[in-house]
Order: sequence, then structure tokens, then C-alpha cells
Amino acid sequence: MKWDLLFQLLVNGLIVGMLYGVVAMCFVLIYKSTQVVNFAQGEFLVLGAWVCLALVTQMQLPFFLAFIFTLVFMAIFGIVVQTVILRPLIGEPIISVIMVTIGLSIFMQSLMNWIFGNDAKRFPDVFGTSDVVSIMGLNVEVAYLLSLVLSLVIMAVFFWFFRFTRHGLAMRATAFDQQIAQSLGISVKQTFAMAWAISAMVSGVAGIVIGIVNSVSNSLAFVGIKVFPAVILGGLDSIVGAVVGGIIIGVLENMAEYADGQWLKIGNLYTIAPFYVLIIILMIKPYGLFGTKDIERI
Amino acid sequence: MGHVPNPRPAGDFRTSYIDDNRLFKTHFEKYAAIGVVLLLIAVAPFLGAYWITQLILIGIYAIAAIGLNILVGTTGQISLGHGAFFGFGAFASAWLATSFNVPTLVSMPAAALMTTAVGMIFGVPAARIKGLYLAIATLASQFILEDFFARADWFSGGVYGALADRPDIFGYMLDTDLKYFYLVLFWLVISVIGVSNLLRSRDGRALVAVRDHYLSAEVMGVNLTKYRILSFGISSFFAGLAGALFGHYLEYVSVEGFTILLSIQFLAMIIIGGLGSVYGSILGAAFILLLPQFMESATSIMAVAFPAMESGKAYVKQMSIGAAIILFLIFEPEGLVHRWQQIRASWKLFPFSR
Amino acid sequence: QDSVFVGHLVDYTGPTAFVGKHYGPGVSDAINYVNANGGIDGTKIELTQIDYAYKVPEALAAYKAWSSRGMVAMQGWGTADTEALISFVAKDKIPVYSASYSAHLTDPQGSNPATKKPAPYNFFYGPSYSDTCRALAQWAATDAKEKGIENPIFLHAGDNHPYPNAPKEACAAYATELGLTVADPIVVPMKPGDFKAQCLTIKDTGAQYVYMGNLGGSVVSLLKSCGTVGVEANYMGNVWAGDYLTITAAQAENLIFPSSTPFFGQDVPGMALVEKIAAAGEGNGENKPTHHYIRGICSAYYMMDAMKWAKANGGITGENIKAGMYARQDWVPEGLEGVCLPSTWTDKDHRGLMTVAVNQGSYNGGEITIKRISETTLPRRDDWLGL
Amino acid sequence: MKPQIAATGNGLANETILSVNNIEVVFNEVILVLRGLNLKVARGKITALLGTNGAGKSTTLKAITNLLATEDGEVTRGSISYEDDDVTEVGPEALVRKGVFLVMEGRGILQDMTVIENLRLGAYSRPDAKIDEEIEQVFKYFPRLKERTGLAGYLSGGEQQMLAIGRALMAKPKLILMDEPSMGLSPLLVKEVFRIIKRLNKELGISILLVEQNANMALHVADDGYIMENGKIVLDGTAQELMDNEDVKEFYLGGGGERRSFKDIKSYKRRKRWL
Amino acid sequence: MLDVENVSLRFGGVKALTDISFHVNENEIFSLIGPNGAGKTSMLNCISGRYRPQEGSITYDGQDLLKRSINDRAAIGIGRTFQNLALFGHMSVIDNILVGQHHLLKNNFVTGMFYWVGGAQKEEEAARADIEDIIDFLEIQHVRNEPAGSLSYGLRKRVELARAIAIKPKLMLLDEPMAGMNLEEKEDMARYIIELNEQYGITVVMIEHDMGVVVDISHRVAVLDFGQKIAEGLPHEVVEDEQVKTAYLGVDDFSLDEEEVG
Ligand SMILES: Nc1ncnc2c1ncn2[C@@H]1O[C@H](COP(=O)(O)OP(=O)(O)OP(=O)(O)O)[C@@H](O)[C@H]1O
Ligand SMILES: Nc1ncnc2c1ncn2[C@@H]1O[C@H](COP(=O)(O)OP(=O)(O)OP(=O)(O)O)[C@@H](O)[C@H]1O
Ligand SMILES: CC(C)C[C@H](N)C(=O)O
Ligand SMILES: [Mg+2]
Ligand SMILES: [Mg+2]
Repeated sequence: MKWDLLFQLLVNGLIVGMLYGVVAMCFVLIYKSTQVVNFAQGEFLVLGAWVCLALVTQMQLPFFLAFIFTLVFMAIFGIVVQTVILRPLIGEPIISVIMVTIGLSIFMQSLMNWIFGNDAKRFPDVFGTSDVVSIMGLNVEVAYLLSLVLSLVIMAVFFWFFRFTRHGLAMRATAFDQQIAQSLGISVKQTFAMAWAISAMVSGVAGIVIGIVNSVSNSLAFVGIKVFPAVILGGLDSIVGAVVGGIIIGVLENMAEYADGQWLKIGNLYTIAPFYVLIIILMIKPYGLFGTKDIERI
Repeated sequence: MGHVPNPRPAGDFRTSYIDDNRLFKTHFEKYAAIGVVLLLIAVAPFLGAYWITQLILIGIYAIAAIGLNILVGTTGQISLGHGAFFGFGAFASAWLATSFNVPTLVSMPAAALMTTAVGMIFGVPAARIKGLYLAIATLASQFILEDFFARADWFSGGVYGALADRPDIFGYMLDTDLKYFYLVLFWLVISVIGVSNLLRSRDGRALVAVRDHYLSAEVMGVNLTKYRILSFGISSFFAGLAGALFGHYLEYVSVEGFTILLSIQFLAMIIIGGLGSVYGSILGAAFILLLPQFMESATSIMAVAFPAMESGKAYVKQMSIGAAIILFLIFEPEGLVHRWQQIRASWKLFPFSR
Repeated sequence: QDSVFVGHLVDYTGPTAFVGKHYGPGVSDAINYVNANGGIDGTKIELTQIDYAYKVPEALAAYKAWSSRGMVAMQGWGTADTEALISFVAKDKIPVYSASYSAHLTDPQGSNPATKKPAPYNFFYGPSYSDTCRALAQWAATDAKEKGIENPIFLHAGDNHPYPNAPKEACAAYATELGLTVADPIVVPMKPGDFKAQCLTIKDTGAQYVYMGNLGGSVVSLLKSCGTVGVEANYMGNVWAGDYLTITAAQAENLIFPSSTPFFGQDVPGMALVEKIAAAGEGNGENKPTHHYIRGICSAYYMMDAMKWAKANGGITGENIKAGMYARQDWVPEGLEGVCLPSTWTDKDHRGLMTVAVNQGSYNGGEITIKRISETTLPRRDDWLGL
Repeated sequence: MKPQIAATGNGLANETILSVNNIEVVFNEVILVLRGLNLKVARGKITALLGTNGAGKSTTLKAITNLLATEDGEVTRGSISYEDDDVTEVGPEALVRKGVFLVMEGRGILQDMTVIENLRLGAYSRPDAKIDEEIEQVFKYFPRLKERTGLAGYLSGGEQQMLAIGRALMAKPKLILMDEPSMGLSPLLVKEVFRIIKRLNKELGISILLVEQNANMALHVADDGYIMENGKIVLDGTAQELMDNEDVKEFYLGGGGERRSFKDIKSYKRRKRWL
Repeated sequence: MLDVENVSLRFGGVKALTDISFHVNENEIFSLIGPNGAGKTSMLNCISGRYRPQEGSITYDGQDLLKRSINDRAAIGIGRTFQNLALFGHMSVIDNILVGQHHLLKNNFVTGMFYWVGGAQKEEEAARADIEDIIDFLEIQHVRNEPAGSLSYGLRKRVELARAIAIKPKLMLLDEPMAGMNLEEKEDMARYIIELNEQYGITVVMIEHDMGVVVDISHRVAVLDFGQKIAEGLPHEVVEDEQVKTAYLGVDDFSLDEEEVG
């Protein structure tokens, strides 16, 4: 056993996993409040990264300002998407709603390809974010550390939000049954718009981090698919689960890489292992690790 | 899903239970269906190469979509892995034909049966997992199968893909597209009849029961696990059959043809056509297949008017596919078939409808 | 013949668009230029382009449509699709000039027993992936000796995909022959991403010479991630992975990459024509043409020169174009002297070019420097044919 | 047709908190369920709405609260006014803010939330509510809810019904619409629920529109009553008048005077009347 | 016919049933009553298989029920209706009822697809004729072809009963068959239940809150409270039981005087 390598991969997994966790939370937020699985999550991410990049490089804004503007832009974008595309589908079967987000993802992907090109663009250095620090012997981009802090903060805020605020409760109620929510005086439209706005904003943040680490390109949208195992492992509607799931997937990928590189020599166990594990875990825990069970009384 | 009454025209009284359980609800429907098939047979030789190709592909996709509709529309289990099962059928038939010299006409249904088995294996989680969790589990099977195709050189030729010869019937090669069209049409008709029959008999009912209320279905004597997995099997059968037809049509099978995108397209077909409707599946397949080509021409024409668009043509085409899906679902969320039914319903209810 | 029909597969939007956007216009600009200047001795080339986004099934569909329209030759693109089409084009007798330099396309008669599928109608301009990789391995061996590295380790990093796979085994075999230790290959996805995990594995193998089979964003990501975790190695790209754009995007240091043409603006006689073609055509939009663009021009010109021969010898058909490719030895299309290197195709050997130039490129604070560090001409070994 | 409140006299307008004027409801653009329904709820009174299964009682309540959209239904004719305002087009959430609250059939409990969370959501429309105090208030009416700390989905039927009513109280409504509050409750609880309804009406002055199948109980607590069949009101009057009506006795209250045994019904059958 | 012995059922900490025993005789109408949350539905769920008790045994017709899978229990003749309607909403009434015949039919997805050959057609038509009797019996002819989901509450209850009858059960479990019905409909329902029992010889276990119905039509009654059985016996005896009165019945009148109000 190469403990040193194993350990480094473990640390890498933890750090990357945290970032998956942030993206997974965006997912969960939308699901928890609107029962929509957002297949365009990856594109949301990339959009945030592109917008911020464009503001920094083309408008020459300082990063901090660009960041704020990106958040504002994403919030508006989320609301527009919700209002124009998802609102008309309120009450339709879940699968139609899934399909719409898939359509949205196709649309956004090609629009961004068109507007921003299909090459990877490097993020200019912002307060040394592309610097590298050493954590327990592993060199890691500073941006990752920021995302780590960020994910903890976001998680805490979300947790508190859904448990204790009236808007958070309203979101859960809306997700459970729109008619009931309406009868309680909750505006389903507003609730949905708010959920999408928040989720889009957080996606934007995650996108910027990923963009700083990897350069910005449309293919980063694949992170949207990657977090599926994370979200499901954690449980579709659990904020904590999203982060835990993200970390598990991050670590798992890296452990798979180790096993593959050292013994199995399969080649890309790294990408496929999470999906095997996903199925196995679901067989044991059908609602993921922290997902709420449907109440099945008859 | 909203409810639309399905009243029969006045005078259409049924005098026996047989009448009440017909494949076609009215005589008109029956003759219309037969008429369309005959028309296709007669007209095919006069269609250009382009349209024959389109019809072949529509037919193939429709078979797969009909299969997916059993799983999604009838049993209510969302699958994001249908494209991979489609691919499995394609590879399996090519494999049987090339490695074992199985005649292609046999290898196709045999491949469908193999796909059934694979589908049931990947359907096992459905015994325990439901709803979106299951949907994502099927997403996993999509990736796992794709990975398998890329790796199993003995079976699929790995990332290089595999050759698949055109079938011959006792020495008579189906080498032209026209001949192949008749083969596809044959299987399509078989699939439509088979699935329609299934839906009006015991197991079809059980599948719907499982979708609508699985707890009570079980108490009514329906073996949940069996039907949940079976529904994967049946749907995979048609995916495999269609895949085999597809492989031998293109004469070459490549991993890249069976990505998540294809799975999504199949879903789009049944949603746009109408969940749970056999005919809807066909309409949906046609829609999804023809849409990009329509958009291609449309954007080309637009590019002539706005030369600036020339460079973005490819993107505009892609975008318009996304946009079409979105717009369709916004304005016609219950599918093409539903619109037809609604027109029919209000027309029959006439003085009493609005 | 007033005109002949040629199909052109391009990837402007898919995973290889990064270089597709350069190579494709090279081909079409060259053909348009010739069309505008009299055609093939009066015969115009009717060129139809399809952006197939690097998807094999799309390529197949395009090929089928074209072959039923009487295509005489095709300008192809990727390895996966070109290899998939081998038997179709052989059957239909349509020469294909690909941008895939897979050595699997170079054995027209299957004279090497190891060849899986003979490829009588496949051509490309330039050394095969395998041969370039061999040249890079040679360079690595020399470099290691110079630097006094004890036990130099060589490693292939690329996706499990026909394109990066093409030279994998052949190159490893030769590297072993050269006395390099060959580590297990590492799979790196074609899409960009965070490859720190893979880089840690690379670091763990201790490889000093890493051959990267991918291109564009993926190479950029690999270089960045490996830089972060501190892999100390020489990175060698294949011909598509090395250009000034990749070097800029990755801010690479000492990236080793091959080339088979001079770079744009270099002082060779044929560059005048290249510049004219670029000026008349789209060139690369605002960008300076890369050497991919120039290779595209060469590919088109070899085809058109062969067509010229065919026209004089019985008409422009697939078979005659193929014969035209064999008609001369060590030839360069007219007007491109010094741009396209003298190449030879025979009915037994489609390895047109065995010469590989090796370059080293760096990005130093916005300034890109590319220098040629060696040029090798590999032997035409029989056991290398088609592998 | 707009309501002509002025014509019916000011006095009445004041006493009437809700009036439904000749509404028609259509589902799925084709199924006509309500066919010109009229009813009024007097301020501070309990009004019972009785009717056979499928008569359209629940639909009426949903039409009033504008909740039909999620079921693909709509009001195609007529108007609804509440406190002299036309509210036919007013959205459900705005209506809650105006003080109209529906306790849905089947209780509409948010099953995957706790009792407290359910109650807090009752006060959603009043951001300034003193939640904790008011929840204690509700627990005074329903002491047994206080002990239930798990998810509401695991409460028994009666407890869920109490929770649903408790949640309505959190909204501090002026008018509560109740859809079959006694359904599935044990006799003891049925009584308790009706007692609470009566209390709410008396102590808090809340007007109530009560849809019930338990006609006996309903008419006992109600001041006025309506009987609907097939999407229309077929009979109305004060609760006492209805209780004295022969047909009502026959079909809703059970027998003329003596209660007849369910065992003897076998042969007995008399069919419908008012239509 | 049915023997329930020492059955206990827990959900986490909640004791839904504690040590319940009773037996139901062949061809009787046996009612389970008790306050809300007493565990009545849970008891039925144990019999029909939805829940698996932690302790105790349930014997039906001499067979150990707990060893059987849920769907198997339909096949050996246990039919059931549900407290909160559990119809197949998108299926027509006819199809709903036909699902009840699932275990009686032989055709499967292969023979079903080849409808005309292999006997599926014959069998389906026979089944169809069979259930027509049930439809007539329950007087739901007019809604035969409607989707069950669009029916009103009362009709849905009736269709549920029809579906359960289609199983051809020997034992019928009815969970609050008359909830949400008006008097007239209750009378109809009572008539059906009595007829089922008397004409078709089906044993009935019924949960019902309407004491009028319970006392009138059931042969024996058991009372549950907080998961425990507090009484069992003939209907009129049970209603006089003091414990039952305080736990469940209260005073039988319509006065709602504010005794406890304060
Ligand atoms: N969403 C819907 N789609 C179609 N029809 C509906 C819908 N909801 C109700 N209906 C129809 O409207 C009619 C009235 O239903 P409603 O639920 O209002 O009756 P109800 O008086 O409340 O009956 P019950 O006492 O059984 O609850 C019924 O015939 C029903 O079939
Ligand atoms: N699946 C479950 N998970 C947890 N607790 C449950 C479950 N099912 C029932 N219970 C609990 O068991 C107890 C008995 O419930 P049950 O539904 O059997 O009552 P019931 O007698 O049928 O009441 P009602 O008359 O209201 O229908 C209740 O406290 C209920 O909360
Ligand atoms: C990498 C791309 C330029 C495609 C390349 N020609 C191939 O061999 O696939
Ligand atoms: Mg109702
Ligand atoms: Mg119960």
C-alpha cells in the first residue's frame, strides 16, 4: 500500500467532494421546494462562471464587483427561468417537468457555446485564487479552500432556512402539495421563484469556483451530471445529505483512482465507480442516506 | 394527467363484452390504422431516398419509444437508460451475427431477448427504489452500460465499434433502404399490435395498477417486484429490437451512438407524443426525428436573410431543439395524442361541451 | 466533368472543435481557392460540409447520404469515424483524406499480419500518430541520456477512445525497445476537468516523459492539475495537442509537440500560397492560422493534385484519384513547396510521410516561444506498417 | 353576472359575509360540475352545506377559495363576493390574507412536517404573528396535539383533523370553510370536533361554511343550511326548517321519527325527489 | 376462519398493537371499532400483509398467514378495501375491477401480446362477463367506462368494494366503508355488505365508526383502544360496556353543551 498516495488522494477527494456538495445543495434546494430535478444544473454553473469571467475580462471590473453582479444576474436569471419556463408546468407530471429542464439544458448549452465559444478560457488571477497552498502535503488551489468554507456556510444557512424560517417551511409545504400550500395562503409562484433564484445564485458561486480551478468552458457542465450520485446518495431532499453525498463521491472517485492505478488497471474506474456505488447504496437505503421516506399509509 | 371522457358516438352501442374490449375503439380508427399501413406500403417505392431514410428511422425509434412508454407511461417508472438498452440490442445483434454467424433475421429478435435479460437485471433495483431515485439509478445503468460497451472488446468491439451487415431472408439481401423499410414497418406493426394487446390484458392492467397505486395493487394480488422488473424487461425487449434494427440499418454500431442524449430523446418522444399512448409514441418519434432537420432548414433559410447567423447555424439548430421541447411542454404538456383526444371529445359531446 | 462532389466532415461544435475550427477551414479555403482559380483543370469541386460534432453515427449518416449522391472523395476528420468507415469506403471506392493520423489507416493491403483491417482507400497527410509518438519516444530517450536520468519512465495519458488509443500500444512497444520503462497508461477524459487524482497517480509512477493523447481543454486541464500537485515531467503532446493556443491557455512550460508543416508566416516558398488562401478564405477569423490550418491545406491539395492526375488519366473517379496518389514519389503539391513535406504513397504502404519535427513551446508572461528541437525521419519498418 | 348587493338591501349585505352567485364550474374544459349555484353565508353564523356524494360540495369550496386551477378546473360563470368585494378572481393566497380559510377534505395535512411546523404554516399569511403564543392557544383547544412530536403523517385520523382545524385557527380567519371535518372520526371525536366548531363560532365569532355528510350533527350546530344535488342548490332554509323537512328526514337524517335499522333496508328503496 | 393470536406491532417507539387476540367465525360479520389511532387499520394491515407484526400469529383457513407474501394473500381469498381510497385513478372502473381478478386469470405478457391466439381473448371476455355481475350488484353500471379518479367519493368507495369482490374472496376486510357517505348511501352500502355475507357467504371484518351501522349489521364486535383490545362480544353488549363508552362512544345524543368548554 502506498499510504502517502492514498492519503493525498483522500484529501483531494474530500476537497473536491465539498465542491460537489455545494452543487448538490443547489439541486436539493430546487427539489425540496419545487419537486423539480434540475437537469440544467450544470449549465447554471457554467453560466455563472462565464458571466463572472466576462465581467472581469471584458468589462474590466474588479473581481469582487463582478462577483456581486454575477450573483444578481443569476438571481434574475433563476427567476426568469422559473417564471417563463417552469411556471406553466405547475401541476404537470414530474416527468414533463424533468423534460423541460433537459430542454433548457440543451438550449443553454448551445447558446453558451455560441456566445462564449467552445474553448476553455483561463480565469485571470483574482487575489491569488489560482495560487496553491499545501494541505497535509497535498497542493490545492486556494479557490477550493474558499469553496470549502463556502459550502459549510451555505449548508448551515440552508439548514436553518428550511427548519426555522417561514419561507423555508413554505417551500417545503409547496413541494409536498401545491394545493395545500395555496390553501394556507402560500403563493406558490413566489415560493418557486425564490427557490430558483437562490439556487441559481449558489450555482453561480460554485461555477465561479470551478471555473477558477479548471478554466471556464462549457464542458464544465458535466459537473451537473456528476452530482447526481451525490444528491441521490445523500437523499434528494436533504441539505446535509447533499454535502455528505458530495464528499462521499469525491472520496470514492479518488479511492477508485487509487485502486485502479495500483491494482485493477481498468482505466476509468474513476468516472464509473460512483454509479455502481450509487446503485448498491440505493438497494440498501432506497431514499439515500438522509432522504425522507414517503409516508406510505393505506 | 387530466381526465378526458371518452364517449362514443351516438349509435355506437356495444352489444357484447367483446365489443367493449376492442383494440380499436371505433370502426373508423380501425380502418384508419389499416389504411395508413397500406398506404405506406404502397407509397414507399415512390418516396425519395431521404424520406425512406426518415421513415425507417421513425419506425425504429417508434418501436423503442413504444417500449419506453410501457415502462414510463404504463408502469410509471422513469428511465434515463433506454438509449443504452437500445445500444445493447444493436451490439448484441451485431455480435451474434458476426461472431456466431447467426442469420440476422434471427439475431435481431435474439438480441431483443438478450436485452430483455439485461433490462431485467438493471431493473432489479426497481423492486426497492421508486420515483426519482429510480430515475437516477437508471441514469447509472446508462453510464455503466456505456462503459461496458467501451470496454468489452469481445462483445462490442470496444471504442472502435462493430460492423453489422444488412439482413438477408434466405439469401435475399435486404440491401436497399426500401426493402429495409418494409422490415422495419413489419416490426413496428407487430410491436403496436403486441403492446396494444398487452395493455388490454391481465399483465398490462397489472402494470397500470402498479403505477397508479402500488400499495393497493399488491393487496389485490399483483406481485409488485415481479411487475416492476418485468416492465423493465418488456420495455428493454422493444429497445433491443429497435436497436438491432438500427445497427443493421447503419451497418455499423458505435458506442457513441447510445449516450444519455439518446435516452433523453426517447423520453422526449413519449412525453411529446403522450404518456401511455402507443400511437403517441409514434407521433413523438416522428416529431423528435424531424424537428432537428426542420430546424436545420429553417436556420439555413434564416441564415440567408441574416448572414450574421451563418456562423451560429449549428448552435441555433441545437438551441431550437431545446426551445422546441420547452415550448411544446409549455403549450401542449400532455402530448400530441391528448390534443387529438380533446378535439375528439368536444366534438362528440358537441352541444354539451364548451 | 464540370464538377465533382466532395464531402467534408468537420467538427466545429463538438469535443474536438478546439482544433477542428482550424483544420476544417484549411481544407475548405484551399478548395474554394482552387475553385475560384480555374478548378481542377476546369472541373469545379462541389464541397458540402457537415458539422458532425465528432459523433460516429452522424458521420456514418453523412457518409451514406453523400455516397448515394456520387461523392468521388471525402475530406474526413476523426479517428473513430474514419476507422469505422474503412470497409464502407473500400467497398464504394471513395478515397478518404482524414485528419486522423491513425496508423491503422496506413496498411492498404493488410501486408502486415498484425493489421486488423486493410484500408485501401484511406489517406492522410503527415506522419501517423504512432510514428510521431515513436519520434517523441526517441527524443525522450536522447533527452534522458543527456540529462543522465537513470531509469527514464514513459507514460501514455489519454482517454479510452480510438484517437488517443491509436498509438498507445505501438508507441509503448517502441519505447521499451529504446530502453525506456513504460508505466501503465493513465486514462484521462477527453473533456476538461479537474485531473488532480490522475496527476497524483502519474506522480506516483515517477514518469519523466508523459505522452498526452488528448487535445485542447483536456490537455490544458491536465497540465494545470499536474502543475498544482507538482508532477515533475516533460509533457509531450501529439500533433493536435501542440499549438500556440494550447500553450497560451495552459500557460505551458516546455511543452513538446510534433509538427509536419512549418508554422504560419515562416519563410518557405509555399507560404505565399498559404497566405493567399487564408486571405481569400475565412482563414481563422481573427486568429492567426495554426499549423492545423496549414495541414488542412496540404490535405486538400494532395487530394486535388491526385484529381488532376485522374482527370488526365481517365476522369475523376475514386479509383483514379487513388491511382493519382501513387503516381509520384516524394511529391509536393504545386505551389506548396516547403509547406507540405515531400510524401510518398504506394499501393502497399500509405505512410505518406515519415519525417517528424519536434518542437518545444513555452509561455512566458504572455510571450510564446516555439523552437524546433529535433527532426527525425523514421525508418519504414515493415512491422510498423498499419500499427 | 355581477352580484347586485345594493339591490338586495344594505342590511343584508352587512350580514352576509360570503355570497356565491350563480357560479358554473368546468373541469378539463369539458366536464360541467357546478351548474349555477347560489349560496350565502351569514356573518357570525354557521351555515351547513349538505348533499349526496359527487354533488359538488368540495368543488364549491374550492371554487370559493380559487383552488381549482391545480385540478384543471375553472369558474366559467357567475361571481363570488366576500365582505362586499368581488373575489371571483382573487388568488388563493390573497383570500387567506383577507380572512377566508379552507380546511380541505382529507385534511390537507403536510405529512412530512411536524405538528408545530404545520401550525406555524397556518400563520404563514400573517408575518407578524406571535407564533409561539398562538400555538399555545391552539393547544388549549386541542390538548392532545401537544404531546405529538413526530411527523404529522403518523397522526391518527382524528388528530389530523384537529391539526387541520388548529392550523386554520393560526390564520385568524373571519370565515372558515370546512370540508367534511367529521369524516372517519370516532363518535366521541365527531362530537368533540363539532363542539369545537361551535366554540370557535361562539367564542371567536368566526363564520363557518360547513360541508358535511353527518347531516344530523351538521344541522344541530348550524344556523342555516343548504342542500345541493347535481351541482345545484335544491333546498335551503334555517337549520330547523331543514330538520323538519320530510325529504331531508327521509334521505339525510334517517327515517321519519323512529330510526330504522340498517338491517331492514334490504328490500326497502325509494328513489330521488327534488330534481 | 381467522385466528389472530397475541399480535403486537410497533413503529419505532409507537405501540400500534399490543397483544391482540380474536377470532372470526366462518360467515360472520365481525366489526372492529375503537377511537382514532387505536390500531384498527394497523390490524387489517397485518392481516392483509401491509404490516408485519413483530410478535404473534395470524392463521387463516388453517394456514399461517404471516408466511405468505402480500399478493399471495389475495390469491388465497382475502379481499380488502381501504380507508383512504386506493383506486387506480387513471384506469376505468371496469379495469379497476378486473385487477381484482388478477390472480384468477392465466394469461401473461406473452399470451397477452398475442391476444387472439393462446386463449387470452377467451379468458378476458369471460372475466369481463364475470365482473358484470358485480357491477350490476353494486349498481355502478353508469360509470363503467369512467376513469376511477374522476368519480365522487361515494362512488369510488363502491368501486373499491367491487374490486375487492372481484378477488372472489372468502374473507373480506372493509376499512370504514361508509365514511364520508350520507345516510342514503350508507343504507345502500349496508345492504351490499349484508348481501355479500348472506348470499355469497363471505366472511366480513369491518371497521366502522357509525355505531348505528355496526350495531345493526354485525354479528360480533371487538373494541380496540390504544392498541389494546378492551372488549369483545355481541354488538348490543359491547355498546353498553362502560369502558367502551368512555373511550369511544361518549353520550349518544346531539347536544353539544359546553360541558367541558372553559
Ligand atoms: N379534478 C376533477 N376532474 C374532473 N372531475 C372532477 C374533479 N373533481 C371533481 N370532479 C367531479 O365533480 C363532481 C363533484 O365532485 P365533488 O368532489 O365536488 O363532490 P362532493 O360533493 O364533494 O362529493 P363527496 O361528498 O363524495 O365528497 C363529481 O362528479 C366529480 O366526478
Ligand atoms: N406506517 C406507520 N408508521 C408509524 N406509525 C404508524 C404507521 N401506521 C400507523 N401508525 C400509528 O399506529 C397507530 C394506529 O394507527 P391506525 O391507522 O391503525 O389507527 P386506526 O385505529 O385505524 O385509526 P382511525 O380510526 O383514525 O383510522 C397510530 O398512532 C398511528 O400513528
Ligand atoms: C483530435 C481531433 C483533431 C481528431 C483527430 N483527427 C482524431 O484522430 O480523432
Ligand atoms: Mg367532497
Ligand atoms: Mg384506520
